[in-house]
Amino acid sequence: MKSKRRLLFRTGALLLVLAVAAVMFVIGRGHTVYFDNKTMEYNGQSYEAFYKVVVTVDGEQVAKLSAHDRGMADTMGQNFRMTLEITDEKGAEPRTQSVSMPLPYGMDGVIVNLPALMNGLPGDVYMTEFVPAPVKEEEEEEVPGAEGEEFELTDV
Amino acid sequence: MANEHAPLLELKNIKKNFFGNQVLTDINLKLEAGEVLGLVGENGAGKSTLMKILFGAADIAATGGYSGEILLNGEKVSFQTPFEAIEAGIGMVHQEFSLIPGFDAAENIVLNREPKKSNIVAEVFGDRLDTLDYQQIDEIAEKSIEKMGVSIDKKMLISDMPVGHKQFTEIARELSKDQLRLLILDEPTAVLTEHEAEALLDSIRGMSARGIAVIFITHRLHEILSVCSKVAVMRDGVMVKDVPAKDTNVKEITRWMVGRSVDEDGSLTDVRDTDGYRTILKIRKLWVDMPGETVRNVSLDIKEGEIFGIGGLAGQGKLGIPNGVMGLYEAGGHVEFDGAEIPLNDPKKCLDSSFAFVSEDRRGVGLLLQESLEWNVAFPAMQVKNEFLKNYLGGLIKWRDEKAIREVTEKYIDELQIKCTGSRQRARELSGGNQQKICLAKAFALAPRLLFVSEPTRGIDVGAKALVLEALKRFNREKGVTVVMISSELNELKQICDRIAMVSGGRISGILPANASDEDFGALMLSRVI
Amino acid sequence: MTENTTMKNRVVEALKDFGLPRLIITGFLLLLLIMAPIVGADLPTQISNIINRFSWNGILVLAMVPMVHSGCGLNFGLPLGIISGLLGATMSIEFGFTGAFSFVVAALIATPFALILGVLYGWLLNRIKGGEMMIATYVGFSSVSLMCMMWLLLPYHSPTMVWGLAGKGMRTTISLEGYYIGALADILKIEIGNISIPTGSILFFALLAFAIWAFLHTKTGTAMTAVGSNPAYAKAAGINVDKIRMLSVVMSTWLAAIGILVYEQGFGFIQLYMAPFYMALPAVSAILIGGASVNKATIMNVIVGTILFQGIVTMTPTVMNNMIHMDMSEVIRVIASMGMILFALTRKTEAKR
Amino acid sequence: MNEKMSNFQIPSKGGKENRFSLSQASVPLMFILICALCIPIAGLSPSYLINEIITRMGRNSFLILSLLIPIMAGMGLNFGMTLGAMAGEIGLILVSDWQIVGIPGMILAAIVSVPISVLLGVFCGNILNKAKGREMITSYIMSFFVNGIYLLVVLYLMGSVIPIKHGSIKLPRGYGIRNTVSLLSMRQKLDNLLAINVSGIKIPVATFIVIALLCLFIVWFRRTKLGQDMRAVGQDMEVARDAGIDVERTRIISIVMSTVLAGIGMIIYLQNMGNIATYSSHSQIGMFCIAALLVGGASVDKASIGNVFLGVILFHTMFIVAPRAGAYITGDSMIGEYFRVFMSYAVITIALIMYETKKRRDKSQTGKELAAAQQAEEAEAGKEA
Repeated sequence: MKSKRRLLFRTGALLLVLAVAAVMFVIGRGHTVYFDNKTMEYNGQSYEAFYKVVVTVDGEQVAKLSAHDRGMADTMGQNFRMTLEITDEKGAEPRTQSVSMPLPYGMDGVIVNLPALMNGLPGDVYMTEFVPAPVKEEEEEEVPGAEGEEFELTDV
Repeated sequence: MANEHAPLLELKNIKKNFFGNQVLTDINLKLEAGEVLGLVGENGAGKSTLMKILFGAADIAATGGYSGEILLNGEKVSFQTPFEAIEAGIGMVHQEFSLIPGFDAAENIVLNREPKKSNIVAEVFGDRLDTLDYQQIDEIAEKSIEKMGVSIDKKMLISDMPVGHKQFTEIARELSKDQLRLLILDEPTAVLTEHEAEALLDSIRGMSARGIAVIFITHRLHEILSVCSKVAVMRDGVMVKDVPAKDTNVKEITRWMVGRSVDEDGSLTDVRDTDGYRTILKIRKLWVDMPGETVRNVSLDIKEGEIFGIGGLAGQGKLGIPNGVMGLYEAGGHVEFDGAEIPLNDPKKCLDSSFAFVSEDRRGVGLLLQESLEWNVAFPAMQVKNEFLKNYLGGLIKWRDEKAIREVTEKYIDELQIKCTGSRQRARELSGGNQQKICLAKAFALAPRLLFVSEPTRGIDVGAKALVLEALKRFNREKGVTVVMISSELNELKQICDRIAMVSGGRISGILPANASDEDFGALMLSRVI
Repeated sequence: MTENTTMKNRVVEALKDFGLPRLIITGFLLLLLIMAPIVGADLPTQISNIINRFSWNGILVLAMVPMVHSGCGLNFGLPLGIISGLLGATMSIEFGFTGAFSFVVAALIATPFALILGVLYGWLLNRIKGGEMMIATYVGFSSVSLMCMMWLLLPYHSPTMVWGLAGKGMRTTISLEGYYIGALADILKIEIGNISIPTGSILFFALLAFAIWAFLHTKTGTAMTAVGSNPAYAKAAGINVDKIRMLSVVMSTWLAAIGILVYEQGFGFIQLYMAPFYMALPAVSAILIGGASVNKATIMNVIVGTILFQGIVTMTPTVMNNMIHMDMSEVIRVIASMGMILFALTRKTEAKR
Repeated sequence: MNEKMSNFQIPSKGGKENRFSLSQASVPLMFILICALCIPIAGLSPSYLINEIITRMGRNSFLILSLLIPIMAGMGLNFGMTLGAMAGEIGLILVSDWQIVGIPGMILAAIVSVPISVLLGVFCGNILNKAKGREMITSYIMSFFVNGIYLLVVLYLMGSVIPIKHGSIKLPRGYGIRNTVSLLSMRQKLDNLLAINVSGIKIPVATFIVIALLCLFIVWFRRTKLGQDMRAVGQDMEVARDAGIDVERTRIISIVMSTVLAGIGMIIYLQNMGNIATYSSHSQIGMFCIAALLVGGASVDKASIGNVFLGVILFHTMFIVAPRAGAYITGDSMIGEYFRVFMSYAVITIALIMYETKKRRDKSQTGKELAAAQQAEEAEAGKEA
């Protein structure tokens, strides 16, 4: 009886931990979002880059983009919300608009094409994966001895 | 509770043998609830073995168990571990304390039986994370202490306690076990002051009034007579007497304890009257700080060429004398050998003045267990007498002379009939008896003028015993070496000694010729027991 | 019991004493030796490497023997001796001695340091019987880190040793070019193809090894073994246990001092500052691999152990690289040597404390 | 067994008491002196100094606290806490490859590290049970041994067997982890959580809350059955065994707990540092933590939460000011660097020596008392005669 109860509690605790882990996976997932203010061609139609866009992510301004610029922001979680302050032509009144979009779990870096986004094109169009250019590095990092032969004075 | 009429405890012809030699034969014993039994006997009479069997000590099972029956309230029981015995309501207070020094009395009383409060963490990680219920702990301690009837501070740390209170804490721990029906006290008064001992006797009376049976082991016979309803005397593994306390007396009990059974008589041989001999060793006002064997103010004269025996009960200090003289334990006083003062606390000096010592602690002090027999035999002689060495560069280099060493070792191997595969065998591979012989060989190789032999027959089989004693005697007779033999077995002392001193309470209580009567020796043995 | 049964017992016991880790390590080395030619590593070079490294490290491992014999356990305090060696080396250069002779001077200067430090160290270990190994370790560490300051502060001036710009403070590594590089190794050096045998160093090792072996056969040496085997017995036999232990510690320390000098003359550099820090561990594991235990060690253990250990150190990188293109030598060395020490520490040893 | 008792005896007599507590206090006093000397020489602004100390308290306290439980169980200073540190690092490496960031990342890393810690702890505990009386040197060698295994995993298995995606973590050769792994994504995330700023001094409240919780846990744990058993085992194994306590198991549990806590502690430590030095972060950590604890007045067989905090403050004050002071005195900054390393080792050495000598003194003490008693006894006996 008691052992049964004990077992119940243990499995409960274990599940709880696993659940927490799972939640962490979701809410903790970090992405780097790049916003392109670039002209986009989509089936024959072209979406012009804006004159100037100011991107604000939760309260702080992360980028000020004139045409053909790219800005970036690090985010946590599955949903990305930003406020855009768009100026279409020189001297025109900037219009403010806040957008939020779900980020694909698989992508570490996400490129968002703002013109495409603003013109309500489907997600898979304005959103593309950012693939870092493979940097060629020759120097093979040498690895210290386990007994710390070269004893560096670590700070603690 | 099988039936109400059966006695609380009944032993039916209990037998036990360790590796072939019988240590208990046909022990029968009845004990009613609330009865107090006084159990007496010399060391090695089998008291402790019997109690171990009763208490389910591990080494009994390890050495092939016992035969016979133990009945508890008429039910047959056989305990494999002490915990089973405790379950069945038997409690035992051992001579050496088993208390946690940094815990207070209360914590020790409930040690590993602490009352607990459960909590959520424990539900996941198990009972051991229950929190302790300190209030209940105090209550339990409180109860058991007043049950005992001797007041001790339950909040005092063990390490701060006088030794007596430690003893009482242990007793209180036993009393705190509700199922307790039979309490075994192994020489509980040994560490107590007069007045503490009195208190303990009272609490024993209290227990028996409460219906708890007590088995009370002690050497203080008057205590037995004052508190026990019944006295059982053991000797050489036999229950020789089992009588109501009221119709016996100290003298009688003493006789029963030491009186030797007929078959061993006639072992008494040529006892020499050594009064004429000249004194070679003078010991004056010797005190020795040997834990458990303290010696107080001992003065002795050893005659040249005699075999001098020192007897007495364990813990009375007889072992302290040789260990002190040889400088193995801190000592004070004066020792004079052949007219020359011997400084104490300096083994080298003793050896240089051609003493030799065969220690009672064979494996600890007596032998190099991992080394060859050759080394064991030759080492002291090599170091002390510079024997078995080849000198080069005018003695600048002292080289080990393996050949000489082998010769001497082999000489002793056949002289003492040591069973081994050869002089190169490791000492630890030999049997106890043969190890003892190696110790003797080691001492003989020193060609001493005075030889201390401490407990030479402890834990070795009968055959080896005889050989060892014989060897000692021959050594004494042929080489004219003075031998001082310390032993807790009066019989073997009487077999080879000329004079025997009895040590009691750290002092010499008297010296008698070896052919004096057992009663006299017994009286001396117990005269000032602490 | 009859002869052959006991013989069987002996064999069984011997195998038990030998121990699984040791079997594995020996087996591993044999495997390497077999693999070497197959995977196309040049065996002669390998062997001459092993021989050379043996000649560098042999004496440092030998330094373990006296303290193990006297029951002081494995000498994790080796750096203490090494430091006295370094003092000797640096001073000999500072005083302007050059060539092979500077080696002799270094040894001469190192000796008094070794003796003094050894006595202090021994006095300490006698006060803490039972806890030797841990404290030895930390005595070594503190002395090394103390010396780190000293190397900066001591008034050395020899341009070959101090930093060029500052003109003071020792360099971390000092080349022995022009000093005693190969002082021993080049004596009677044998060169066959790509095998080179540093006869001198090996002879020197043999000399010291013989000295120790001989010492252990003298009266005092016997006493030392007895003290290690059972102090109580030794005391009862009139031995001054503390004095013997002290002697053993001094011997170990001195051997360490000489050992590092020999190491340097082979290696070609003096390494200061943190270099001596972990030098004890390879020596310890080497002698253990050789078959020693915490309180028993023979010259044979030293020789076998050093060869096995250095064998693994030198062979694994090349052979491994050629087999699977991964250099796991570091990892293997650490796991093997540390595993060996762990194993030794967990063995029951009689007559301790 | 009596002897064993006396080893752990808490001295009763007044005189002894004083000497005992004095020897306990001597190390902290020495350090207070050193700091008092160095602080003015170093000439650091108080606000900077205090800031540093606060940061380091947040960074190290949790790690040091993990040492308390084995001491309670009489297993001495757990040099094997490095094992936990490695487990923590592995957790962090994996998590940062999975791109889980911020506090969720830390929590996940902790969850990952725990099973590894438990495994290592059980292994270590079992070995230590085989080496009773030599726990410290064994756990110390153990840390090296496991470090070897850690190398094997991190340097060869990660990337080849254990999937590692990101090139920023992996070595260019395609397997193995780089010398440093950046934790920018969770750098000081915990410290900054509800951090408050008191006149230029930043106080990482959240971190301190976590540490406080651990302290509470330890206090609570002392009052549990397991805690009681550990104290019993720590003071006298034989007695505990006679009383029916499973000594071996209890000892193993204490090591496991210590290892797990060390793992979590390492994660807190590294989130403050902001990057992992894959092959050296853990190598020194054990030594520094133990030194700090001892500086706080703990001994090999006795340590309290108070010792931890006093230790952190004193030790790290020394650590901060030593280099500057050294540089000022000798004109060479390295002196101070070496000086503080030397102090760390010296402190441990002294503590170990004091512990061993105390054992022996207690023994000889009892001997002397006995002898004296007998002398008096003997004297009066002399009068009688």
